[in-house]
Amino acid sequence: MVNTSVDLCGIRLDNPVIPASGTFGYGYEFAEHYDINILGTFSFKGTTPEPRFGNPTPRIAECPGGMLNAVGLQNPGVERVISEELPKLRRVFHKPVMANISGFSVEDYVTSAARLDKEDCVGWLEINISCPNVHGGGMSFGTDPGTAAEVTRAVKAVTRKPVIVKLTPNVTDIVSIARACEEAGADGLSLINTLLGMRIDLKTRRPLLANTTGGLSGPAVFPIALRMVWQVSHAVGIPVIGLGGICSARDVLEMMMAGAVAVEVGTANLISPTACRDIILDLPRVMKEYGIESLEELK
Amino acid sequence: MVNTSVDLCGIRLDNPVIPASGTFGYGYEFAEHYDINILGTFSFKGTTPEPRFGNPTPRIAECPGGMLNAVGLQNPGVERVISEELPKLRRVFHKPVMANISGFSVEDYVTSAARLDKEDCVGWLEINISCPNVHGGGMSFGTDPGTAAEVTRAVKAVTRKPVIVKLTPNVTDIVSIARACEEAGADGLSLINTLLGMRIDLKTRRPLLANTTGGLSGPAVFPIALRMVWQVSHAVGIPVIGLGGICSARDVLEMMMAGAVAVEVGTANLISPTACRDIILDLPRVMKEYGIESLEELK
Amino acid sequence: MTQTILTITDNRLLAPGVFRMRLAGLTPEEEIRPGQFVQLQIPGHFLRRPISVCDAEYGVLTLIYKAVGEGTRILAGMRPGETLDVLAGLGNGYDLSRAGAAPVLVGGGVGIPPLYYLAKKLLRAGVTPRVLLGFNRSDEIFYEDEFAALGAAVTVVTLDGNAGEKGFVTEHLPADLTCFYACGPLPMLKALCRATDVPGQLSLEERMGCGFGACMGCSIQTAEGPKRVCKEGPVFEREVLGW
Amino acid sequence: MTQTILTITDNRLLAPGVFRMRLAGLTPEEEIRPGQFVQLQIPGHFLRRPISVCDAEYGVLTLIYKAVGEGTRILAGMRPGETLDVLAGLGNGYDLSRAGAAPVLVGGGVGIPPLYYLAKKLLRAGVTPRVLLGFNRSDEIFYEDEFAALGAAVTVVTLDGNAGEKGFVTEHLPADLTCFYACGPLPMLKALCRATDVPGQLSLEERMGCGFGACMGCSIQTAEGPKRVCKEGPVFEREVLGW
Repeated sequence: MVNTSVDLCGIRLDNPVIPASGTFGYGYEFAEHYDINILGTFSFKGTTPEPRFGNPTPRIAECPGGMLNAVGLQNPGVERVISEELPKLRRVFHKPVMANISGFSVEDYVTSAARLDKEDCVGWLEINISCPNVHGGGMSFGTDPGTAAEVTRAVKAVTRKPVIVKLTPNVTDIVSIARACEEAGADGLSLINTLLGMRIDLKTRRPLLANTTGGLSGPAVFPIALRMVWQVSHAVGIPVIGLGGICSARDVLEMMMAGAVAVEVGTANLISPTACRDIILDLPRVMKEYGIESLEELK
Repeated sequence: MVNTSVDLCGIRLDNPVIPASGTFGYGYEFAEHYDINILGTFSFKGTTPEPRFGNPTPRIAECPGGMLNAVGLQNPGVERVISEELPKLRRVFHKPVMANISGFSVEDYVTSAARLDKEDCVGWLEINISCPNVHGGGMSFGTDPGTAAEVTRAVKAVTRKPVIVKLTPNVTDIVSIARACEEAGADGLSLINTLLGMRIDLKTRRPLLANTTGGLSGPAVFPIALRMVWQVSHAVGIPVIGLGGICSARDVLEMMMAGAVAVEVGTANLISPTACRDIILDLPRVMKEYGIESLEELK
Repeated sequence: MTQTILTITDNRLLAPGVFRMRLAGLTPEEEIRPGQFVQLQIPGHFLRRPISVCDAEYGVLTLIYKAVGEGTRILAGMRPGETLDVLAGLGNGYDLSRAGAAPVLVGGGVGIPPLYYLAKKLLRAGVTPRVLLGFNRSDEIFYEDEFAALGAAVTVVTLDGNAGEKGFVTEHLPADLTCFYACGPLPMLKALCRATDVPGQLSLEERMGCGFGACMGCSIQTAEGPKRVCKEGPVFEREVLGW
Repeated sequence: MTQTILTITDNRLLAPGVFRMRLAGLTPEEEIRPGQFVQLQIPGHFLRRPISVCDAEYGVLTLIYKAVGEGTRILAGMRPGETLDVLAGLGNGYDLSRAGAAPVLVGGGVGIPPLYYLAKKLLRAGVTPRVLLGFNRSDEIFYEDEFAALGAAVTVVTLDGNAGEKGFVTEHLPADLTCFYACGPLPMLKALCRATDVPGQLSLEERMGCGFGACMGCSIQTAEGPKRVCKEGPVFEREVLGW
């Protein structure tokens, strides 16, 4: 028997597989397909203080080996997340869940973090300072070490739960941002969010997305994600969650060999609703193939 | 009859298709397969003042929708390029060619530029400040507006040929680098060079490339390239050559709709030696399909 | 919703650019309602392609699609014996309980296919729908005979008037309709809502990511707040849309 | 070098993990020399896979490959009738003119295939080569009979000694050899150069990008400066390598 369990900021996961925020809703769509308690945990849809509809459609464009999205943080706002979504979530998922938080100001992050800190079912706060699809917030916090640290510090001040900061790859030096978050008290980092991309409709000669640009995800970005996880995990002392294009148990192992202690799986969930279950069920077989007894030996 | 010709810094090209540096050698391997005078032009292998072997092997790794390379600027040095390669090149290619120049110091760029400026067959100098596979040079010039401008100015001082600066996508703000190059006198820009990526061998648990990291190219990067070409061409007044994952005549049109006046085709040449010919022959048909009479109307 | 591998048994041209594909292998558990859609995984393409269900009985799925982009062109080139990975039973589908005595089904172009399965189910429930099929030109006509063979009263309307009635479908709505079920281009759907006040259900199109409610890629604003076309739709009551 | 579409006519297991594929459709212009390789475009994979040529006559290309990675596993699953996009006639190949009277062909494992085509061509030129085939274990043996059927003198050597001679191929080199042609794992090639002083040609392996000299992905340092394994190689005279 191989051992797939890992530690994430002091909480034990049965396995390192975590559906990424924005690709798994609040879990219950997927619970129709499999018992989602098989997951390590999952990160629910990004939360802002106020309800948001997000960007106009089209919000989605296909790319070779991936897709662009420009959803723009559609969510019902933190109060309704807590009053409506979390009770439904708790009915289908009985482990600690990861709450993903976004914002347009430091106060936005603090407001949602303080509210979600009170929820027993929330195990970790994942602070998204890397959404490329909103203006005047989101990614702009994650492209500068100073503002990244400021958000981190402010959130840490209002919660006792582990704070994981989600980083953008759209930067010259991701290591400097990672170090700034670590110094500001982050308990972990997750990377990478999507890469800013674009497609044009040859018929109209205009951008395919209403938002002009969107975030690229899928297998296409895997080598970039792997490189950044390698760089960051060698530079910081806090745990790193690796994500970006993971589709298979082999991809999970490769990302952990790069230094990740756990992984998030995003776009793969959209192509096959059982993607995470399939990866988890395949993981022991692939570990044996490569002579890995325990995932923690990959550290 | 559609019109595929375009202007590149005052030189007329029969069509906008330019094989990218490092994927086409000095042309004569490809001249065995087709008459390469069908090309708009091509950019020959990156040149440094001294001969370079480059990095140890493995230098190549496969990725979903693309590949990593870490060749590291292998070339025989500018003197042998001029004495041995250019005479062979001129036998098979009779149009102005683009000379690609790399270096580890401003002087390196100046040395090669001054030498290649004297060669009649050279139409443009493409200044590569974006090679991710060498240390202490290459990409480091292209990640800072100040150094990018410095190289541009120094090269402009020693040549009367148009200077095209090749930019790296591994930056937070490519527009600021592009503007700095324009202000320093660049006659054009080409983008994007490769994205820094990495793969790990699951058997050895070590990086697949001897150089650890390499540059990602291929269709996987196309949406990122397109976004950057859009951003840069809307921000500068000099012509932009678009490259990154172009594989088809449709990709050429999409890149030109994003603002490119011409395109470079790289990795596609490695998969099919006739890729550029096939794109050029298909271009009129696809232009008709989308009602495009002349490529210059896409400006 | 189920993920399944189906085998192509037929794939043929119905009209210029319009193909009909039949796939075998649906199991009885995979009950599919009229107005629902499937997501097909097309070889070499990353995102699935949503296609409305034209029929789904006896384990055979019938799809009618237009070969417009790279993905659907590949689909058009596939042959019997080849297989496709299919997410079936997506979306809400039409609500048959609101048909009344005299429902009219209004379809435009490649919006017509889901109405075939709907007509079949209505007839089986004892309601005979009238069917209005709109095309731009007479050479684009498909499935007129198939609707008639079901026992529905079919009127074809063409813009050029070279076949059937001339003009827009909205000009040929019967006066005594109790409700309408529609699928087609957005201008047709909106014109329909302007032309009559009876209850109506409209099937919408939107670029989708997943097709099953996870990614919020296809959200629209409605009178009842944001709705996902793939999950709360693709069929919406006209009041929900505020049309 | 030519780019061509070939049709699989056969694809079968020869030994654990080792497959032989035959492809039809080579035209007479596509003359292929022993020691050359092809680059196969495998469905769903970006880079081509280089595979040495085991035989290429009468328009039929024979390839023997080990299913080790994702790409070659897909290859192993392909069936007769399916087609592959092939770049054929890559690399320099062995130089037959330096064989002398008593050449020895030395192959290790999946390095053996190109020696079969070489043996055939040498025999046709009136030279009877001796052939040493090295394997780790007896169950890995393949193509012993095929070499014998050509009329070559074959010696099988296994590390475990359960078949043929026991030990390493280098321990079974004949004393009177005039030259050697080798293909196999790097340690075998280097041991061979230490074991004898006669002229030798060695076929090298390297991770490749294009396979035809464009990308410089497979360059090695030699006594004569940088060389591309795909273009100036894959076969090198031992002096060039300095071994």
